[in-house]
Amino acid sequence: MDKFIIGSREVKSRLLVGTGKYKDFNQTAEAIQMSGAEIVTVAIRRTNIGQNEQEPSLLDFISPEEYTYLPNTAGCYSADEAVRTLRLARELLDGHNLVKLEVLGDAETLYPNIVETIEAAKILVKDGFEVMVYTSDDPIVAKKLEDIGCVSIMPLASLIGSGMGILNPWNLEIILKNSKVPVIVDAGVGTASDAVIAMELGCDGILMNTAIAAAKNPVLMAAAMKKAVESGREAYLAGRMPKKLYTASASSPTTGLIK
Amino acid sequence: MDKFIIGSREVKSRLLVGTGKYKDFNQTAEAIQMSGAEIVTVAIRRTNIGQNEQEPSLLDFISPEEYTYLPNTAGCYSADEAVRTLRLARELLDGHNLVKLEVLGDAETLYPNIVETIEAAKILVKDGFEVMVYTSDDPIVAKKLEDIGCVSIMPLASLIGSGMGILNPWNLEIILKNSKVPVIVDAGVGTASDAVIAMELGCDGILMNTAIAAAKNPVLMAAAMKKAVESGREAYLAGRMPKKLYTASASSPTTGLIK
Amino acid sequence: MDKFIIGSREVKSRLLVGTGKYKDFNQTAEAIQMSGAEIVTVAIRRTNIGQNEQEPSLLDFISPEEYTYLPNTAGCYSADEAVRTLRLARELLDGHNLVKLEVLGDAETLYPNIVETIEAAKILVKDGFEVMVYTSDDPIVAKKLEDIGCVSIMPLASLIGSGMGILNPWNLEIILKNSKVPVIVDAGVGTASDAVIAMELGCDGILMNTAIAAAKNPVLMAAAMKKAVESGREAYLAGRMPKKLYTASASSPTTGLIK
Amino acid sequence: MDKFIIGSREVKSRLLVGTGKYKDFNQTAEAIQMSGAEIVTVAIRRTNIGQNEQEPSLLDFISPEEYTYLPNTAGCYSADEAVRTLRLARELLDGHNLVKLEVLGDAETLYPNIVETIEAAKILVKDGFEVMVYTSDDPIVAKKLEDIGCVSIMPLASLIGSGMGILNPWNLEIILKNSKVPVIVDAGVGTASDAVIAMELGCDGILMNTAIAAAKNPVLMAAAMKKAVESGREAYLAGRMPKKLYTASASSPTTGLIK
Amino acid sequence: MNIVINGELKVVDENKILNLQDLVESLKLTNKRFALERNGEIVAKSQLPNEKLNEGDKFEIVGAVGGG
Amino acid sequence: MNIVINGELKVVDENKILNLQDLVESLKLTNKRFALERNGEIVAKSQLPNEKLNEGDKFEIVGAVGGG
Amino acid sequence: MNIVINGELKVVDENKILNLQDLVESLKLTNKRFALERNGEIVAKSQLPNEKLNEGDKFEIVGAVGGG
Amino acid sequence: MNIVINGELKVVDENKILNLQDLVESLKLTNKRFALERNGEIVAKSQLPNEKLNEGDKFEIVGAVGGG
Repeated sequence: MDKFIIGSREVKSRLLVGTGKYKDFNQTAEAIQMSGAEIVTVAIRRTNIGQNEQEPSLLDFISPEEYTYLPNTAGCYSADEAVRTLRLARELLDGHNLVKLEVLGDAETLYPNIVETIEAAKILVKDGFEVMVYTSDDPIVAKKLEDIGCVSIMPLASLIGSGMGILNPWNLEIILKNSKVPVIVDAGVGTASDAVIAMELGCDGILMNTAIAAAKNPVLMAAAMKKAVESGREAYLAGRMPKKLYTASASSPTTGLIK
Repeated sequence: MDKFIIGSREVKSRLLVGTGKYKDFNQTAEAIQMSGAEIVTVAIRRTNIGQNEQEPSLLDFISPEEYTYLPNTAGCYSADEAVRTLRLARELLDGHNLVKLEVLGDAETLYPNIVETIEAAKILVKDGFEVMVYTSDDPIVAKKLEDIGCVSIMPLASLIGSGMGILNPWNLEIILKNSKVPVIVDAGVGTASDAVIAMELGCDGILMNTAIAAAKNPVLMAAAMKKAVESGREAYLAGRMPKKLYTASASSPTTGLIK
Repeated sequence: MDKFIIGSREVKSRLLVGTGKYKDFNQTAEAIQMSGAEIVTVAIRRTNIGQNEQEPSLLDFISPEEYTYLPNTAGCYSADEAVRTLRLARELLDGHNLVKLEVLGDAETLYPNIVETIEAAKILVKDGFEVMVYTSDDPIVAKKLEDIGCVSIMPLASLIGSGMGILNPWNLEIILKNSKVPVIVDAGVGTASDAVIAMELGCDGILMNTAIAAAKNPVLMAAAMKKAVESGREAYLAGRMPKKLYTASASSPTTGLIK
Repeated sequence: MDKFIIGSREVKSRLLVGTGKYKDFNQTAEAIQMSGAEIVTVAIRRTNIGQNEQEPSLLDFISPEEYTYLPNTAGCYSADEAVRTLRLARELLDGHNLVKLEVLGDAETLYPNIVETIEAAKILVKDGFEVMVYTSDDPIVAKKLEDIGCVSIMPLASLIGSGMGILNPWNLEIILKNSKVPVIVDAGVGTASDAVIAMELGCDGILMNTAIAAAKNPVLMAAAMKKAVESGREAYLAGRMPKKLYTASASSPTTGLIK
Repeated sequence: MNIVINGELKVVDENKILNLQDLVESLKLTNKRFALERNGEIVAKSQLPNEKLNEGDKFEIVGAVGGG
Repeated sequence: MNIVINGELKVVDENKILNLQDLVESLKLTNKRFALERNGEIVAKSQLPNEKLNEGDKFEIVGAVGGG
Repeated sequence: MNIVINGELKVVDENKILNLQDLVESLKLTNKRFALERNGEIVAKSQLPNEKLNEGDKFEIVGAVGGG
Repeated sequence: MNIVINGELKVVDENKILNLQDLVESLKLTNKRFALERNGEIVAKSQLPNEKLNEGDKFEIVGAVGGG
């Protein structure tokens, strides 16, 4: 059996999805259901004090009982902010300790700040969190984060929200070769083929948000992504045919031709 | 509804598969069933005269009632051979007139011979065949084959049996833009992501053989390919997010951060 | 010595250039001189009857004594037009028989029409021309054109005027492997690196026009292209280091380090 | 004029070369002279105590008066080792303070260890060195190293000694956009076109060793690389033509054709 | 009494709002998922009734929202 | 009588094998899917009994096999 | 006399322009590089004086221009 | 006297080799480019005559070699 275990949890779907950027909560719920994801990321933000008590919230549409919430630290630019945010998230989610750490380098690229990320990871792991960590495709940093005790390494494929796909599959391959914890591509997937390529490389899963939410038809794209991740995983397990550069090989018999 | 019509037939599956190169007929049958394909290509070869009457044949495993047989002209290097082969195929299959024409240029590359292909297509169309035609990615030739009356244009992605994927998506795009008949990528797909990429470009379907038969686990790869073709089609219909080169875009709100 | 022979001529520069699209004849002359090219293509067009007799012409700036004029058939869409155009060119250039044949497929892509090109090549070779022939990257067609007697095969890298570079190096490699006459990439080069890549593949030369004429600074780009073609040729002859996928190799000694 | 200034030095050649991996010192000298480089890297290693006093050394072939020696820290895996090595180098080279810092992450990939690199850079800059720093293509780290005071940022194109070329030009572009000090690609160039591509992106220079030393003919490859770097720079300054995806553009007039 | 909630100054009646539980109720958060930090330190929900409100307290009160 | 089937010379007894239907039966192809070309011309299965066998006839008899 | 040059109708004086050399001179092409096709057939420059002009002749007269 | 040079134990005659300049001369490095570190601290070449040799000193003596 093809088990997928993150920290202390076993998960069925290798597709993890974000909950941002949708038109409305109905679309969020429909797309996420279609995606088959079990783990959904959420951001932690100041409550809108004084708002209408009846105003719907994400939790009414994506039940925390049905889905595993994965609070992230999107928007944090220092280890300190990230740690505080995730401690609040743990309180908010009744002690839930599986979190996604990301510490960003600048607002223009949202590229991770590796030095701060390493700092935050050390603190959070000591503090009992199961840390899934967004990082660059630097294989030395990925190994260090694993050594610190992160339960999943989440390298970017390309910039958050860029949809550029996997820009450097070679670095990903080095990370995959060296990693004993799940490697989940986080950020940069733009369409279904990007997801398949990542899974064919041997990635354990994929986290995406914009690729679904910013498609013209997000619900149909969610369906495509579910199949893409499964297809890529199966192709990886099935073992692809070798590439042959210049010698074609006939699929039909080369004898018994009529003359 | 997303209809797929080839000549006078409506087909559900956009994945067409070959029946060559499998370990045995059981594996052929199992992989093809798993692929969900309805149209399967067969080669026409001299009957092995004097063979054991009881020896199993492809038709015992892949029922011509259940599947649509698509006889091909693999191995033919001239218009004349190809035309004779398909006339025999029509007789063999009780008047069945949907055929795949391929006329090869040389045995080393199996690249199509375009001049002979055009000749054969003219004769076959006049003779009442519904011709699906294997061709290069030359958009002028593709248009000419369509004008002659072929019911489907089948450009290569890369050399037959090479598994190199889509080497020139730009030519494919020109062919797709100009074509009114289905464009089905034939040859060169090596793994699931290749299939998804072809479908995302807007191809109407994919014909493959080696990618499934030469995988380490052909049956699992057949499952992957079924999902790949569906995923790619859905992603095409869903409309992917735009690519953004250097400006990342946050999936989480950029306001409401703790201070 | 690294000789470059086209038909009956020995040429020093492996860069051939077009004379179209420049701001004025002065720029044409300056850029072409900077490029170091010896062979320059010209188009054959109706003389502007009744024009000012003193109006300058290309020939006043690019001397037919200093440069080898290569008349082309740009704009021809049939074998017949192309043959008539080149016969006029031969008359125009006092019996000069080295010509560039191109027969186009449509005005939107300027992709070659292979069937008409083959027809024209047969006629022109019989008629005593030394035919350099613009063609697609179809290796079967390239071989046929060589067999007909063309003195140089000129496959496109990508569409004329597109600047997209070499879209399918694999087809080029097949053509190079099979060819005994010079293979000159014609069309699609957009910048210096495109030219280097083509030469590194083993191409014998490059013909370009837009990449120089449509650069912001055509004269400086001409200088860049001269070096690019030479650099690519030298790198091809020098024999590049092997690529190593994942094992780095230190350039400095791995012993003798301080402790 | 197109000036190239590194720290307090103005340099003419944008090609910097290593001195390792050659067959012998004669080949080293010949190749380096052919390359036109002014700055050559050297490694610092334990003197072979007790060796023949007359044994030739690198300095006899590459004169420190003629070339600018750039001592590197190849082989160092910690900030401490790197700092000690460069202090020794400064003493060795009579106070010369222009150095190349590299701190490696592991011996298999030679990928930089960014955390240690940052530490070492801080110490060295404070200590009065002009630090050229080998780093990953992480744009946040590149900016931090510049902010620390490094005089040149030297991101890898791909792994040291791999010859894989520029794997992620997009990250390089972000680094280039943000940098005010020269960006010099260091590591990964495999052949002339890789060098041209890097320069066309806007890199200020290239440092290479294996691409020349491990070519079949290093001296000829050195000549190719000299032209490649110049060609790429000129093409960058000349401003390439725009790429056009699917609409070809004729280089010859579209009117005046014969009828 | 002056306090700061999510970056905004609030004046609260110290006679009505004695502890953090009172504060949370006054903000109508009782039935919502939230987490609360006072002066940089998290206060567990179980401890809200035991924590008195002090002049100048700075609160961050957060919830989960859509994000990727 | 000498004929050629699929490139191989065969000697058949012209007393037993009068027409193409007889030939096909002698080759035990009756229950199989096949198609037959004589001297470059296809003979429809329905016409096999009506077509006499001639000295020197060249036959191609084909079936469908696995192919891509 | 009516002729067509490069797609345009021209009326020429058949008393002055007797042969193709006269025509070319009248067009001031003498010192220019050109080639001439009459009714689809090339006329060599050396033959221009020997070729008479006929009613309805269609000429293509071309030169070399910048092109790629 | 026992010292370590570049990781190797050396026994030197403390009557002959009084200072680091003597050491360097004994190693025939005088005319070569080198740099010297004792116990982790660089000793400038100008200071070599002023620095005495001590039992157990650890030296790194380096030169420039080909590298990339």
